[in-house]
Amino acid sequence: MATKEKAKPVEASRNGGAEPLGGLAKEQLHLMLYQMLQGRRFEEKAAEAYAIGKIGGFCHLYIGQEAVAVGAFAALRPDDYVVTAYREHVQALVKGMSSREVMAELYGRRDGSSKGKGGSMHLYSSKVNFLGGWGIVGGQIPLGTGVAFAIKYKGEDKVCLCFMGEAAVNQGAFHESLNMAALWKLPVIFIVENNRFGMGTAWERASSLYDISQKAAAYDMPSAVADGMDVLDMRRVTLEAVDRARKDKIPTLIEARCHRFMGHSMSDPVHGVYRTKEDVEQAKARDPIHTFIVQLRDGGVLSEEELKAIDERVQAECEDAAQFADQSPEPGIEELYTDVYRVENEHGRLFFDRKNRLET
Amino acid sequence: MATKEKAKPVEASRNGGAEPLGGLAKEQLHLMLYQMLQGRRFEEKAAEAYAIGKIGGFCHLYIGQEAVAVGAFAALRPDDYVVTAYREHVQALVKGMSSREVMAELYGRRDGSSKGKGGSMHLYSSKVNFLGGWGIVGGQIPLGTGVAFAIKYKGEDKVCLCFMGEAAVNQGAFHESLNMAALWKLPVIFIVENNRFGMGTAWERASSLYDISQKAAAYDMPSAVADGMDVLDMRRVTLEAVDRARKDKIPTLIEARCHRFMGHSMSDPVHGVYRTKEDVEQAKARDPIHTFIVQLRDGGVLSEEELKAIDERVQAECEDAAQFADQSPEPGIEELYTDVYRVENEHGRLFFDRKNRLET
Amino acid sequence: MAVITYREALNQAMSEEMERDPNVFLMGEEVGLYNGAYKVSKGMLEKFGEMRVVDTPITELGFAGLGVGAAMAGLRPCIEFMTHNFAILAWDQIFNSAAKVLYMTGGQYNCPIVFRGPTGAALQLSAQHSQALEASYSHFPGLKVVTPGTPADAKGLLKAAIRDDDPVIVLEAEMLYNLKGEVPDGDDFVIPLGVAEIKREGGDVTILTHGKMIHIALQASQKLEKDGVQAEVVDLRSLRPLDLETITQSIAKTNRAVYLEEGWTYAGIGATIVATLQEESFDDLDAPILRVFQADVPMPYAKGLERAAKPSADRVVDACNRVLYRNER
Amino acid sequence: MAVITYREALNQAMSEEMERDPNVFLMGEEVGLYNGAYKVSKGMLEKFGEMRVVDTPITELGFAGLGVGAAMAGLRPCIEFMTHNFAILAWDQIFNSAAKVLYMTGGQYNCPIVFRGPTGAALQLSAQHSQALEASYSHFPGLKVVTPGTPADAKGLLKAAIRDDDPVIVLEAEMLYNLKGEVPDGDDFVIPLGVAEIKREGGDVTILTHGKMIHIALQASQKLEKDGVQAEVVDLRSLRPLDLETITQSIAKTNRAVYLEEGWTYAGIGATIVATLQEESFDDLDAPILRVFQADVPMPYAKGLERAAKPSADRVVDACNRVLYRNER
Ligand SMILES: Cc1ncc(C[n+]2csc(CCOP(=O)(O)OP(=O)(O)O)c2C)c(N)n1
Ligand SMILES: Cc1ncc(C[n+]2csc(CCOP(=O)(O)OP(=O)(O)O)c2C)c(N)n1
Ligand SMILES: [Mg+2]
Ligand SMILES: [Mg+2]
Repeated sequence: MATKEKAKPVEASRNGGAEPLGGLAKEQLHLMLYQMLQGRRFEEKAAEAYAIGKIGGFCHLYIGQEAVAVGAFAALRPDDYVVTAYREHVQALVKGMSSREVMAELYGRRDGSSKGKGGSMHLYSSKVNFLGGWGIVGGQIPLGTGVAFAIKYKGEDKVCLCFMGEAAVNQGAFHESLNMAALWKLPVIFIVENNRFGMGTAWERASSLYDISQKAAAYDMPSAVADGMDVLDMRRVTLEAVDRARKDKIPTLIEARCHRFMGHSMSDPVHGVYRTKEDVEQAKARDPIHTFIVQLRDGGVLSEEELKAIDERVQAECEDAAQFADQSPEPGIEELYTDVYRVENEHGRLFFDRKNRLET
Repeated sequence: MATKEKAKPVEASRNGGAEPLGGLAKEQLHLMLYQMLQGRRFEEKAAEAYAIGKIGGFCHLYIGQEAVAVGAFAALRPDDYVVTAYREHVQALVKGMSSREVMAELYGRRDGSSKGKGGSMHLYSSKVNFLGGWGIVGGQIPLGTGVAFAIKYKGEDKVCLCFMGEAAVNQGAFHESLNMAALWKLPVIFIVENNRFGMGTAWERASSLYDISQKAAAYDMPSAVADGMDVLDMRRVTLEAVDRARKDKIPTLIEARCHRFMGHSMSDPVHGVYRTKEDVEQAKARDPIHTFIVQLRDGGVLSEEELKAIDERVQAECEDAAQFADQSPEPGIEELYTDVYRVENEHGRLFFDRKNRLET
Repeated sequence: MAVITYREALNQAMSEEMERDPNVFLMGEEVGLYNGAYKVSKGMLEKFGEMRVVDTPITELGFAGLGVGAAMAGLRPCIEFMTHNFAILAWDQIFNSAAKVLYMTGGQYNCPIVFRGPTGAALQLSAQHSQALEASYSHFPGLKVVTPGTPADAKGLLKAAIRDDDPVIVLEAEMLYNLKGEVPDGDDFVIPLGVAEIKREGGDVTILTHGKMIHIALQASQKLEKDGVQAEVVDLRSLRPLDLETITQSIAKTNRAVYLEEGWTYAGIGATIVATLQEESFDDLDAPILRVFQADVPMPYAKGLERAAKPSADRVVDACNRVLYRNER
Repeated sequence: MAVITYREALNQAMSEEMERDPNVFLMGEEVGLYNGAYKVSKGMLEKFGEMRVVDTPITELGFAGLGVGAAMAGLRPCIEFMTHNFAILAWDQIFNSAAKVLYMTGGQYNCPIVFRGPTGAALQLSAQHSQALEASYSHFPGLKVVTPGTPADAKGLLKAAIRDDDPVIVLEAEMLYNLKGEVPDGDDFVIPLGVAEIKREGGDVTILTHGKMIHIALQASQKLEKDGVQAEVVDLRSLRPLDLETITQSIAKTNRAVYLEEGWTYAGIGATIVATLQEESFDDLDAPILRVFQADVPMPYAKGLERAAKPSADRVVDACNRVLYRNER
């Protein structure tokens, strides 16, 4: 079967597969809707906070891509691992990080998941195995491969989802990692979020081959294409790969076709020479949340009241997260020198620094 | 046609193609035989010199792979470029460097092609466009791609052959370079010399996919497999790629299947746990020089006298090269600080060094 | 003299050199259609076309090496790294190829290439995006390194770098791109490599620095002036070649010095200058040379922590006072 | 105490730690079936099997990053680079991932990993294969760096590195692998990081050095002794953490010092130590601290040129005489 998979990319059917609504129970479907809405509202809040300077640095929004994370994670067990890049707020939330600790991290406060030392691009949680948040394009690919190596080494049956944007596919790290993952049969699923743009560069201007899933053939690795705007399709395709990884320790490359509704980061334009207004509009017309709501309504598992309730819960939660973050204190100056080394050896000088820095 | 090429790797016919002896004139055939013998004898001499300490450092012999260079270069014009790795003595000679300047470089002498500063792994000649000799595995691949970029930029109709060992294929530089070459349509031919071993690691232990030529599909690039033990087949396959690059600026990936008769370098074992004695013997049974001699004899274009004459000429030339190298003086101590910078700017200190070094 | 931004100065330098020499081209991520991640190459694609203003895939090692190969084949590439933090992926090609080509070929092939882009910290970009890497580059012979801190220096030094026949690393800064300043007119305004500039004269203490830190040094000198201390601010501008003459002359005058740099000090630029000066100006020094630099930690994200981690004018003032043995602690 | 080679000492260190902790594994090129390019891991594949002694493709960036990910997931990787020259390809993962994980995660994930392999020049391997890269590593906070120069130090420091919960760079040398020396018995012979060792006592001048240069320093001290000069040889052993106490104590005694290192001096280790000492031992120094190091050029291939480019005992003797103001030039 793995061999069949290798032969040609799985053609993703454009619905949740054979069973209606992926054969999921109402509770799970509502949870997924909740997660998508939570991600959307959370980032809208973050955008507001960024606009008034409460959040600094780079801030990359996931708006439009929510179905990818929610669908993919619906195929995971809580103890599975996730490694990803810098567009990761929503992935962090869906993996189980609290909106409070994430928002506080964006604000750079003491109660943030990294005590305010990491910021928007560097979210992590050892509690939920979210090894998150990396800023060097492609840098997380070998890391995710290493997590899968550790899983196999320890004889566990966990898997690791390793996310990347399509532009990261051109990095040497992608090539080196996929070869090792296939050669050593590591339980890792590489999910390429193909939103067609790397900052201002369209994929066709950066790669000589459009179909990313076909690149798996160079490593004799199974691959699949998923509709990243359809949370059920995303879950179905990921589930096949996760099973293969968990049971047979076979890695998979998944291309999730999706759309970025915003600019690359808060400081980049949504459209311009590099992308037409129409393109953005067409993308927004396929809003994954709207699509899912319609699917649920048609399936008769979502009433107006239920939707309203979920949305209100999400709104309240994001409000609370923002207030919590705002009230959380800045990290103390003494934190500057903590977490540089886990062990400050008894002997010798570790910091080549003016001793009085903390005083001045 | 390029598209057809892309579809599936060209299956290399195991002879010189339709026409007998590749339709080559006797003179050219004799030149090719001369080049193969010259390479063989030159390296046998180098091995002797290494054994008695006249050559130092690392020394990687090409013995067994002569047909790859001779066949490939027979498809080139003198003004075409070649970029390669550290196993390059024979490639340097066939591209047109003199056995004297190459041997003198191996000896580390003033008359060496790099004045003795480069040594065995770093042979170059601006006279014959041999941009040769690089020691970081995979490092030459972006360089060869850049040479092809320059050719296209200047509107020339030259091509660049970029050689690498099969183990270099796993480096990120390979992936990044092939994508750019295909994306920008650069006149470069990547020739992978698959001698099955990277030092002591067999290819199947280092790559999840055995057929290297298939990796071209990941870049939508034409590819071909050549019998690297058959100089005529090597020429035929390279010629197709060179034409495509020269006329249509389309790059090609060629996998040249060949065998290493010696150990990785002079200081490595020919066989051992990593490679059986039988494997080496079987390889030697397919000696490319012997094979070619038989082809020429059967074709009725090589008499015993002619063979003897060529071999004597080669022997004499290698003798002369060794003597020349031996008599060439060591580079003067003042050479230490030359060629670090082409321009020593009028102002400021460029070398942070004790001024009296040359005295002590 | 026109008043333009540091960004415009770089754009002018590249555009003028590309008009002057058809072999000069610009390559990097987003340099074309997007007009540059920081808009440094604004309008250049339109002006010079796709062959000379080349948008690359995100593949730093690959296009840096491609540039070196192109340089060996006769072109003069100007390679932009979106930031030098990402160039670490390409360091093998810079240190093992570009810096060594001329030597390993015995002078047959030189490598006229420029690797440019911002370095150091901007605002709250955290650890992976805030590294000042000049020391890492300066360590390797075969490379030249410049760090323009003003629009005029940006234009003059980048033009010199592009005209130079060796690999030159040009270190810019996000925080400087909007900085305005007077820049001499004329295509032939070139600042030779290896010439420091005294950005402020003073006789009491010498503040040695480079790159965007010169502005911190100038702030510090103003604070010191209120205190009756006249600091001389020496902007090295070029780290390799290095204008030691100007430095030693200033120290012969002030007998006291402080080195201010943005990056870490272990194996840093300041350490090198200090070690060289204690050797070559030993008798001119009345006090040790103190160094001011980034906290020896990865750059934190939080505003307050980042501020504390960066070198500040107050710290420079404090260091100057200490080498002057004033208000000792 | 058994007399074993530096190579055997490293092998013992890894083998003992792998027996002690099932999460420790060795990964790198040729470490398994081929028994190591320099035979350091001889017999380990047989002993520990393919999961714990892993032969990699030639893909330094990839397996270095894989190691960091594995460390975050609870393993303790020992990554071998065939030489650190090739590790430059992996520096992004070492500087941007390993060195910053703990900080960026706010202490949630540490990175207990060792990156080891030979550095510096062997014999006539020329420019790309002869670089001493300790300064480049020491520059980055988050990393620890050790440079064992004897079999005992090799075993003791590598064991400490493997047991340490932070990333540690271990810099070995081809030229030392065959060196024999006494090594204390027992699995628990560990040399703590950050402790220098006085390899030879003397009261006239201090030779500060690290790694394989200690042997050049000892040669020099013998030549000086014939001349009636007693040199003290201080082997730093660990560059980060750095035992400044032992260094300053020696200088307080001799008032004169020379720093000997194998690599380049610009942004080098010696420069850092000198700058630190002129600050912290200013009044103890009767002369500038001179540095002896590699010629500031890429390493040439030719025998004579290479010899001239490397630091030599004669140059150390000369430097010592100069700080002692003897036979001035
Ligand atoms: C090695 C490296 N090069 C460049 C950058 C700057 N950069 C940050 S994100 C980005 C675009 C990445 O696009 P993609 O991988 O498609 O992910 P997306 O932003 O679309 O989610 C670039 C060029 C970087 N962070 N790292
Ligand atoms: C980046 C890098 N890693 C490791 C090495 C050490 N090394 C030199 S050659 C070699 C094997 C390369 O094999 P292959 O590419 O197949 O070429 P071949 O030697 O067979 O011609 C290795 C591992 C190196 N020189 N560069
Ligand atoms: Mg994208
Ligand atoms: Mg090979």
